[in-house]
Amino acid sequence: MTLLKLSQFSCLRDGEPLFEPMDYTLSQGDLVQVVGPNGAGKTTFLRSLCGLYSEFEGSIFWKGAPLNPSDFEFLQHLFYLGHQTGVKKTLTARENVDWYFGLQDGASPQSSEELLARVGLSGYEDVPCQQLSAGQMRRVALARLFGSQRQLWVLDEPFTAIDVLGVAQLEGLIQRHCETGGSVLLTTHQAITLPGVKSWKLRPCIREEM
Amino acid sequence: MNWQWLHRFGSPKWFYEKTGLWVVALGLCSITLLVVGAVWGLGFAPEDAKQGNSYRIIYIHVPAAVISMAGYYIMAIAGGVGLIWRTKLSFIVMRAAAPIGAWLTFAALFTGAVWGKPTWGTWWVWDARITSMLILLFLYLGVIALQQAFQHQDSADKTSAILALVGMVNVPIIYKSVEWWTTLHQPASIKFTQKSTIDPSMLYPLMIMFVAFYAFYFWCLLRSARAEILRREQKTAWVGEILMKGSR
Amino acid sequence: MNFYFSDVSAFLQMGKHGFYVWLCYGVVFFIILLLALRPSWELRQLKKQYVAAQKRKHSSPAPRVVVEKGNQT
Amino acid sequence: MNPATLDYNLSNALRASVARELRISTRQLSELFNPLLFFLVVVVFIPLGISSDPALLTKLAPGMIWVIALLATLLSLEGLFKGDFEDGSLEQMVISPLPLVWLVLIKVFSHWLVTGIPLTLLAPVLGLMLFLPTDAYWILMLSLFLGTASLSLVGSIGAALTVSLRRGGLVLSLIVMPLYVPILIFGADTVNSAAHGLSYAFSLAVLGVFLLFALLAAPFAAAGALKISVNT
Repeated sequence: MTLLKLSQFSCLRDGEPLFEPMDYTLSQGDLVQVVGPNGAGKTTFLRSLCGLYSEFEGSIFWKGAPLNPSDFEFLQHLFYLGHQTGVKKTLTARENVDWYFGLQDGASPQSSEELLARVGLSGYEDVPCQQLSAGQMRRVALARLFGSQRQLWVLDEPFTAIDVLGVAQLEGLIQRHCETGGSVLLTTHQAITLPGVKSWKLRPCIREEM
Repeated sequence: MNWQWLHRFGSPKWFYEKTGLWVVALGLCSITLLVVGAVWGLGFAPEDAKQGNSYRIIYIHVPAAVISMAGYYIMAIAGGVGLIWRTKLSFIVMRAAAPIGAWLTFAALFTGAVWGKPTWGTWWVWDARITSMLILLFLYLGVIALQQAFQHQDSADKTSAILALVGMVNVPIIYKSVEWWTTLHQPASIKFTQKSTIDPSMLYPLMIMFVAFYAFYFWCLLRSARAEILRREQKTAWVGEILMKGSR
Repeated sequence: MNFYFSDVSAFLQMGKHGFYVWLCYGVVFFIILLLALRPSWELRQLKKQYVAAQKRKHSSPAPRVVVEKGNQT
Repeated sequence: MNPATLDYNLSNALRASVARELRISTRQLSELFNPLLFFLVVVVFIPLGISSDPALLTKLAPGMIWVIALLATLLSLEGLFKGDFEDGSLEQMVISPLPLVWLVLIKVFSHWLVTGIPLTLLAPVLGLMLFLPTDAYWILMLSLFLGTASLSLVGSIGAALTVSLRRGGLVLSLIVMPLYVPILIFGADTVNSAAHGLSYAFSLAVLGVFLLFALLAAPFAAAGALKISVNT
């Protein structure tokens, strides 16, 4: 099944396209890496798919219908991990994870312990996040990914600040997600070793320098 | 519903091409009427029995005050249209309207204060209208400050439009509460204009000045909006042609 | 309709209120002038910038490359 | 995938959000105490700067307490959405299935709980220092109780509009202050009337109506502003 379809899509900044208009489709089970040089607008592109950036031209279709980014059904299928992960430093790891699933899935707090164990944070559940290292903070954010039931994962640089073992584990998770009918859109600076990675290229527009 | 016509109407190019003649007409009209109204009001209208010649300030004070108020609504509605239908032109109009409105509000405040000196013997009175005018000036300055604060044009437009709309909802509330406040704190004897009927010989120049100020307001708004269109669309070919004209 | 004042000096004095009336008219017409001139002034500024930018672009593409190379080292 | 995820439990989501906001507020106690301290220090300035004459202070007290409460609220507004904007939580809220208006309401409520309510509770002490007639204490507290809630609600619009600005504090005060005029007028008048033994019912009712109006309108404006502010 086709999840996302882009037609003649390009993000704008101050009315100017950031990259050349493109047509792509994302189906169930697809793993897509968004590639392009620095400044081509990879982050902006991912944000615009999530409804966090509204200046673009062309159209996006979600399951065949024009995408409305505040649509309840769409938001229930979307997982977004950005540069800023949304982990609150004054809260503990457990509180952060519980809040996330409460807000996003309407779930009551229950399985955060197991999720935190999977990212190697057992014993840190009740430590305020400001006492954790950058890598550990990142893991708190990734713990949500391990518990996510959502179909479309949009991950902006998910591999930053985690070690080799963590990368392998995350790659495994992404692969499993695709095998069970989910789809993943991601950007990364690292080479990913997963089979069947498709790539969407952003070709920057030649900008006239003033 | 089909909003295609609105987008054509909201296209900067269309607007720029259609308003060329209007600018000339409004300009001539406003300058003539301003001169006629001012000369009539200053030199030909008779003296007021109570206030003496100082009442002649009314011919610029009242039109400026009324237009600065109307200008806020024009600005806010333009912003609202921009937020709902995403027309480029409305934000351009909104951007152009803010400084014009702020300057006219300042003009109304200044003339009100100067008028107060011969009438009440003091430069500043916490009169309901003057106080509301001052708050209106703050509202304008807030919108301008927000427009200036953002690097990103789109954010500047949309946030200042929301602020202008919130302000628009608040303006009547502010006016009513300030009015109520002055009845509490001040003897009712101080009033700007008597309710008595004004002699036609005094009224005609006022009416001319009203029309003149409205014409002037829209003339300025059109010209600022046209300049803003050229600034924002300078990367398009048609604006490039206009800007290069006369320089080769 | 007649000129209300007897002569020019009476017109300028306006009883005792000449200062206030003329101050108001002076300031308001100054603001009007300012508002009227502002768009033209802005437009002139914009034209100047635009023409300068166009000249920079068209005059010599070759030196630009040199400059860019210079920046990279 | 799992169709069970489509049952979105709204009350769970609201509960999680309320719990989070309350936890964050109570863990940053400095943010609770700073506006209070400001409130107290400025009140000390009044006799020092004007006069310690009890008769004069009695006259000034209602308006002064209200003006300072307003400024104290204004000071605390900048942080309302700032932290969430900077660490990315705001993005997660915008793309969550829970409508943003609810989240704004919850955040404003917890803001009021840590600024408006403590100010209200502290007000009698300040009334004492400024020789406010004792009969007016309850009305002072009641008017601040209603008024500070309106201040937080209206202020949330300004906070949402300026959250993405690096130094938005000054612009925030500039755009919010004119909107506070009606609240100040009726709030101060309520206390004034009570201090003089006059009827304060009308002013208090207006404060209540204003609060109701702000409650219905402000969260929508703030939510719209937040959606624009995350657009970076």
